[in-house]
Amino acid sequence: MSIDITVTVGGAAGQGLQTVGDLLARVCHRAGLYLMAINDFESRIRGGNNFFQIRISDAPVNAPRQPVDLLVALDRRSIREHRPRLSDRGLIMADAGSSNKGEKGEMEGVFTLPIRDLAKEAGGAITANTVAAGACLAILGAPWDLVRETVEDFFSGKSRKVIDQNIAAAEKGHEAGRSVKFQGAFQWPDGRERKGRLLTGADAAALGALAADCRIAAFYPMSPATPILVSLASHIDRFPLVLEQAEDEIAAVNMTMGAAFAGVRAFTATSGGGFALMTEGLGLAGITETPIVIVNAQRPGPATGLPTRTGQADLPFCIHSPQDDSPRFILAPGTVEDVFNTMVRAFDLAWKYQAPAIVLVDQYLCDSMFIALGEMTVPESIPIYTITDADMPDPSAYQRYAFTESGISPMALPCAGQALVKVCGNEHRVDGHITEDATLRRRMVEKRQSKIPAMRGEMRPPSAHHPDAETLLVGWGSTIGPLREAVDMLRSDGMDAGCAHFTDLWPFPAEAAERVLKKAGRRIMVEGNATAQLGALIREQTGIVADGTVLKYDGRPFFPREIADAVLEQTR
Amino acid sequence: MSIDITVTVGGAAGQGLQTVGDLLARVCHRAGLYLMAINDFESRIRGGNNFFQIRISDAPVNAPRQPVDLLVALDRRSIREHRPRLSDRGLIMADAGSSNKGEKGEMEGVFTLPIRDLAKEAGGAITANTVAAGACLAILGAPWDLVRETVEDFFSGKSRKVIDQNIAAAEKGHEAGRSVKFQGAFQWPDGRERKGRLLTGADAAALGALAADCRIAAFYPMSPATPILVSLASHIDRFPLVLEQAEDEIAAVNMTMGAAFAGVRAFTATSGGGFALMTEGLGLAGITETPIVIVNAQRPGPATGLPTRTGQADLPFCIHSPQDDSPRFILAPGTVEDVFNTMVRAFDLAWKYQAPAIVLVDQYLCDSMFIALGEMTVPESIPIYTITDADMPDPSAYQRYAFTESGISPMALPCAGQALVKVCGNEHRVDGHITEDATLRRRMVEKRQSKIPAMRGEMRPPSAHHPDAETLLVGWGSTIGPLREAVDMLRSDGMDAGCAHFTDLWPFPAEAAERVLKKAGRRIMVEGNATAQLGALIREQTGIVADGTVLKYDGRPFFPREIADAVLEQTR
Amino acid sequence: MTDVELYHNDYENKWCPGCGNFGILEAMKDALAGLDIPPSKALIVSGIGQAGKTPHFLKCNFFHGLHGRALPVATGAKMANNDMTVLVNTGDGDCYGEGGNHFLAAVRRNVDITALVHNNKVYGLTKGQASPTSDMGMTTKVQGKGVILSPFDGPSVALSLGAGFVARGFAGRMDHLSGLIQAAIRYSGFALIDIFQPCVSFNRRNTWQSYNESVYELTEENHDPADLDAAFKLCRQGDEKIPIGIFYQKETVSFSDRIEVLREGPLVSRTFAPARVQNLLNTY
Amino acid sequence: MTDVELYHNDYENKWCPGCGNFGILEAMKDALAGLDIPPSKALIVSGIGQAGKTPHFLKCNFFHGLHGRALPVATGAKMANNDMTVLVNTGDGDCYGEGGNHFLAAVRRNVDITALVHNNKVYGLTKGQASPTSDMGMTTKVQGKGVILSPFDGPSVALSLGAGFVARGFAGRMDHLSGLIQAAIRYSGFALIDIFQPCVSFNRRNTWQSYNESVYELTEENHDPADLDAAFKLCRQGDEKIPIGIFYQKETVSFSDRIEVLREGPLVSRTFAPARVQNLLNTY
Ligand SMILES: Cc1ncc(C[n+]2csc(CCOP(=O)(O)OP(=O)(O)O)c2C)c(N)n1
Ligand SMILES: Cc1ncc(C[n+]2csc(CCOP(=O)(O)OP(=O)(O)O)c2C)c(N)n1
Ligand code: SF4
Ligand code: SF4
Ligand SMILES: [Mg+2]
Ligand SMILES: [Mg+2]
Repeated sequence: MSIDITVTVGGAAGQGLQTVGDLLARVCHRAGLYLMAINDFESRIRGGNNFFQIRISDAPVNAPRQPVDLLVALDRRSIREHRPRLSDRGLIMADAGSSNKGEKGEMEGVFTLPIRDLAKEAGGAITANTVAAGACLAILGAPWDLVRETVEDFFSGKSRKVIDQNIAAAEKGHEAGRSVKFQGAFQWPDGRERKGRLLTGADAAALGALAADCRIAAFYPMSPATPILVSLASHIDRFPLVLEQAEDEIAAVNMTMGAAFAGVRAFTATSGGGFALMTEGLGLAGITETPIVIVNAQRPGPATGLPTRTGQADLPFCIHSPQDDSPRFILAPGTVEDVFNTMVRAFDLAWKYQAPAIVLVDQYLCDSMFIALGEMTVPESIPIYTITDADMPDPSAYQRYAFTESGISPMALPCAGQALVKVCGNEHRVDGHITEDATLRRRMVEKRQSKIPAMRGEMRPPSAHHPDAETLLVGWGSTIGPLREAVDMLRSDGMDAGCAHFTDLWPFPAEAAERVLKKAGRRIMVEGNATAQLGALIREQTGIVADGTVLKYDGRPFFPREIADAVLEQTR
Repeated sequence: MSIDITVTVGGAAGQGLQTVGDLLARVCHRAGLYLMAINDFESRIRGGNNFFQIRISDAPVNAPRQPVDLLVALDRRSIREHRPRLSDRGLIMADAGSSNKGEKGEMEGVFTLPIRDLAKEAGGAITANTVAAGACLAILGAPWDLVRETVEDFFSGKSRKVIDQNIAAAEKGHEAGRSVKFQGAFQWPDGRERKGRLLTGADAAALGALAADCRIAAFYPMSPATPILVSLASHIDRFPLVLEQAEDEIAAVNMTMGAAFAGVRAFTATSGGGFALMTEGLGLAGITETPIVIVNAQRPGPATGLPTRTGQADLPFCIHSPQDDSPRFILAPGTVEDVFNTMVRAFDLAWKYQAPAIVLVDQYLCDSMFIALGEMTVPESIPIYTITDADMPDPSAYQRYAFTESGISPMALPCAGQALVKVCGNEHRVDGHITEDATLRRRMVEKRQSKIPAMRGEMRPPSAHHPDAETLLVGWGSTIGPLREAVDMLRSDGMDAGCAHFTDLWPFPAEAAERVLKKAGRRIMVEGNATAQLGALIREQTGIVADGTVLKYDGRPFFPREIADAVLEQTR
Repeated sequence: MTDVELYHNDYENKWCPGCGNFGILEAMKDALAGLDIPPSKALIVSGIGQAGKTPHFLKCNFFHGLHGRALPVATGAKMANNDMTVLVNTGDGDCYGEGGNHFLAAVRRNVDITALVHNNKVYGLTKGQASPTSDMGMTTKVQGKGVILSPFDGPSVALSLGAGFVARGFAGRMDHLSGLIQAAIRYSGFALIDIFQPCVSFNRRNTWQSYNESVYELTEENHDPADLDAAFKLCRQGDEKIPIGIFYQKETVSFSDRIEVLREGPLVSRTFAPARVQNLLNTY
Repeated sequence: MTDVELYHNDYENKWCPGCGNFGILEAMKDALAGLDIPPSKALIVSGIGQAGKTPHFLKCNFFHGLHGRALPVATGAKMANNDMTVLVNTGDGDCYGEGGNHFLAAVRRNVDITALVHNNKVYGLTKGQASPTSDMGMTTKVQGKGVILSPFDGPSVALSLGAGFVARGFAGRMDHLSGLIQAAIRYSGFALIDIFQPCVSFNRRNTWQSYNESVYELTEENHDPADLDAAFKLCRQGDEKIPIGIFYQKETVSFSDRIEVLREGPLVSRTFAPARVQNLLNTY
């Protein structure tokens, strides 16, 4: 890795940080560089202080770094917020327009460019973010034609006037930026060979749903799940797809169930509080054996918590809600590729086993941009797990909940033939009618539970990086990038470290977990919650007690260095 | 124990089984006998087949028995349903009116009385249940004046005419019943010294709430929680009490929170599916530190499940919902005394620690009648856990979430003085305003979590019966009666058995549990669910793995004999 | 016309003898038969309550879901397959209490569903608590002092939300009710029939007798269903004279018809196009 | 009259410059000052959304709860202490979307609460999705083809539920709005003010300009607030002429006044009587 630059663009909400960020990422991607970028924003629409932080490299990067090499400050507060994180070679660039106000000494060492003035020249104050992007890219050494192409592309949906204004803005910024000397500037590759795909976790989830032949998404807006729906909505014209904003989350999950019952792959996406409202429905999917997929995009709670931040604290909630026991899948992908492939798997597993599947992501994964290098496999066809009249000796004798060895009853669709499909959220007989009989109840519970061994058989073991290491960091979900990089850091610090990462969490693959975890001399849980939720689950399921924990619950993502440092401290 | 008789009264919904049951129980209670009685009914208002089963003894009894000594069949189906359970000395008594219909041989050995005809003579078909009660009591040997007194008392709220008709009906029944020879008839005590109090778990919960100075109950009807509200409603005239039926469970829990925030002790009661809808609110109580009490009366699920049956399968759900972690108490009383005292404790703990408290009961406990012999302590006064302006150096500087060593911030009430009380379900500053600051977030999580050690300190260890036994049955909640009797059976079968029973479940008293459980050579979980939920919790919290399980999930209560038999089988 | 017997089901009926629900059940069968919709072509979605049990008592496809949540399930099912005839059986508590928010949305969404609200003005299955439609002053075991909330009137609220088909029926007028159900099924869009249904076990106020004495049928002479103001007024008539019939009807474009992609056929019948997904993926 | 400055709070305001919420905030302060209700005597309950943030921006007691759930919290608080003046700040999504069921119940329950619905016809805080009040056809990032549900009108629905105080305000008429809020607070019972509030960030249809051009104030001359039919019609007027003012007002008995035990004083001030509990216990 000869290039590893972190650029932070800070400003108030409403200053167009997203555009600056998108442009930077696209230029890097187009140039054939690697990158990953996080979005850190407050729960407000204007003002406050947000930032976009991109890490650019010539080798794959899958986690953010804390030290900032180049800070592009669109407002004064960003200088105050981020200066402490500036690296040795760090540079601050700000708008000259804002240089006269603020505390004394604040502008010390800050390089100013007349961003707003240049924007006005280019076609209006609104293009200030494009000026900033142009300047920033010039400071990094990006060639103008690459920037120009990207800007042209990025605004291609807009009018010619808007495109031209933005090109002019980028050019003015670029010209101005070229005068800035920055130690971190580097030689940009000429090849223009894009490495992998550039997308957010939210994009990956939306694409995964489409690859799974999902045709209905019912949802109620909630950060950080909304971007998945926004991404999906942008593709609506190309697919037989209905996206419906429900009146609340209860409706969303029940609509999803109605759709699945009627034979269409459907999902809903929400976050913790919305998921809480869906839990009764989750139980209905359990007892009616209806294949729904729920994406729970985690954020810190409880209640409203930190609505635009990240966390991983809903694991036991997803396992154990609602009342009584019922089988379900819980999958927590770690990378964007994993998100995509997991969505495809979640639908497949849900339909194969007629059980709900929960995909656990989080704000970090949904809102961050990554380069996906791994396989994202679009299935050639969708297995058909339902039957029709033709598959039945006597359609009029069809029984939705027939007892079978696998516990899975053949599923027919309503109004698809002569077979009547009867589904009921009370305990039911094999024909779907209510029963109060004790024996039948027991058998129905056992029928549902009997799917679990096969469901567990579908669960993949934790993936490991240096699996034979003495010290094993253990995590799940979105932390895989930071975990692996922390391991590399620890190893270069001389520690025999490795990590195990779980995507498949329920039914818990206890044996596989035990095999991987037992080998290590020391196990340290690394989780985005305050109580080491996976640690508790591992103890419950395997008896293995973790030897330490690195827990983060301030709403911010993990940085590899902070994991490594915490591990070093604990193992000293 | 020289008397131990089980009487089952079976019939269709709408035949007034409840009245027969109430009369039988009251007569026994008035006579100074011990008893316990279960109610088994379908989710319908007329028809079907229900039964009331009372166990009468001259020594305390706290669990139902399966063999039926006297079956009073108000319909033909009851004969079919219960005949297989008839004991050796068993007798079936039925209405002569129903003897001409039905399958061949069905009436064999059935003693018939002209119940309906007698009722008509007494004043109307509607008094048939009173006739049946009179007859049944006569068969058992109960003296007429005792029955008369009780009937008079029972109907005392009604018009003189109704009272007299029912006395006449009881008398006719009693006269007819005296002609029946029943081996189980016994000498009734003369003393008329009532043993303890006669009440259901629902009554106990309602009385406990009143003893805790609860003044608001907001609820949405749901079996088996509704009887708690019905019981409470019957006392409304004597107390400063508002009972409000909410539009749904979400409203119920939020009203409860509003009431508690404004300074009034309040609770809500529901069952699984309703609790699921309350979980987002539970989280709000967690982050806002609002002292609410929620009674979750369990029934088999998921979804609608078996709405009028019993189960114990919501433990991990209550521990782990909703999103993210937040402290709460979970208490699962075992006896009616325990229900009463636990309600008082739940309110006290909630207010002392400013955290929600969940009381877990179930249909068996709510709908069964017991004789309470233990203490039911009405507190002499209610501790005041809130502060007023007078307690503050400067009311205008009041901060609802001030950091303290205990994690508990002084709680003032809105509009009670100059101090402004600001409460927020987003992460907040000490003054209650929203924050997005990472450090403050961390500190607030830690503040809330820091209450846990003291909360755990309030938790009582499991109670034990023969604590030093080699084989320890382990249970929680309503099973304590059956557990203890099963232990006695096992011991008289020669097994060195004992049991440990948990009322206090969260924060889990891990050390105390370990102390009690470690001593035994073998531990068998006895639970009303399919997955041994407490067993999993014990493993997670202490590492102790149970050696066996006796699980029941058919919606019916545990019988001591079936526990004992299952244990014997497993340990053979 | 299909034979009504085709809808006969031998699953034991669990309602109380004399319950108004029997009239609704028969009217449903009659209406489906009259419209020649065989059991295999209809889907009935229901909530929890006595009303929610309805689909068990006739032969049909059904989804008997959660208390209050029938409408969203029906909406999802109809979105997936808009060739199905979808009916909803729901109680006054189910639809206007627990499910109130879905009722509001269903009217606004105008999905082509027929909603039959079994309005017995009480919570039947849970043993007689007040429902949103209970009369003020009605006492129950938990409303010992009587109901103090003003009653919810489904038709008024539906009208205020711009509903296109609003009717009231009475369980005691089977033929009339069957006619309403047929009109509702034929209507393209959300159709509400609020049905007065005596509960003989728990409601001593709104009885067979009281309804028999007070209901009268709307006719072309006494009401114009295109007149919104008149419809509002029908809702506000006192208990002495209770109009039954179609209060209001106007043409609307149903939910499905507003969604382009559904005009090409039901979603459930479409085919998966992996190449299209792959192409999209390749744009990233 | 209390000094408006007393309600000033130095917590940073987080709304967008130019947002209609500022007008509502100022009107609230003005109304409270006008009625001489000091910060320590008012409780403001709010939900989640831009509207829900309101109580942070003025000095008061507040409970800022969950999305959609402000009304039940306010109801519980008022039950506990009916001496408090309780106001609710809620958004169109909060009140008519997620919280729709509570809105229905609040009107029927008639608790003495003033509900201010900041109706910007969009989900502001979550970045511009359609709300229940959004105009048909409005496009957003998730409603790419435009809204296809017919809009929810709070005042109509409240009227259909028998509400006793229904008004509409506009964030751009601060004095007029302050007057409405004062009347609502003075009203004994549930008072709804649906307030048109421009969202400068996400709503390009319902703008300052469009409202300024179309709103007109109701006066004694042009409207009789006792006339229910007229009130219904005001709700149905098109976008060209938008009436603001009190649509409808009638005397009602509020929830608290219907409950005997509350007439003896707020529950929070009552004393515990252990002997009474013991006596009751002894009857078992
Ligand atoms: C979430 C939830 N809350 C409460 C219940 C209990 N419950 C079952 S039916 C019912 C009310 C039934 O009333 P209604 O909808 O009017 O139907 P009816 O029985 O009168 O036909 C209630 C409260 C439930 N099943 N689920
Ligand atoms: C249960 C739940 N679902 C969704 C959200 C996300 N959410 C927050 S505010 C909001 C909508 C805000 O719209 P509105 O009520 O109109 O308020 P505005 O911001 O426009 O003032 C939503 C959907 C949430 N916080 N909780
Ligand atoms: S309780 Fe009422 S509504 Fe339910 S079946 Fe009986 S009569 Fe009908
Ligand atoms: S997004 Fe709209 S409603 Fe929210 S503060 Fe900005 S202008 Fe106001
Ligand atoms: Mg009803
Ligand atoms: Mg809004």
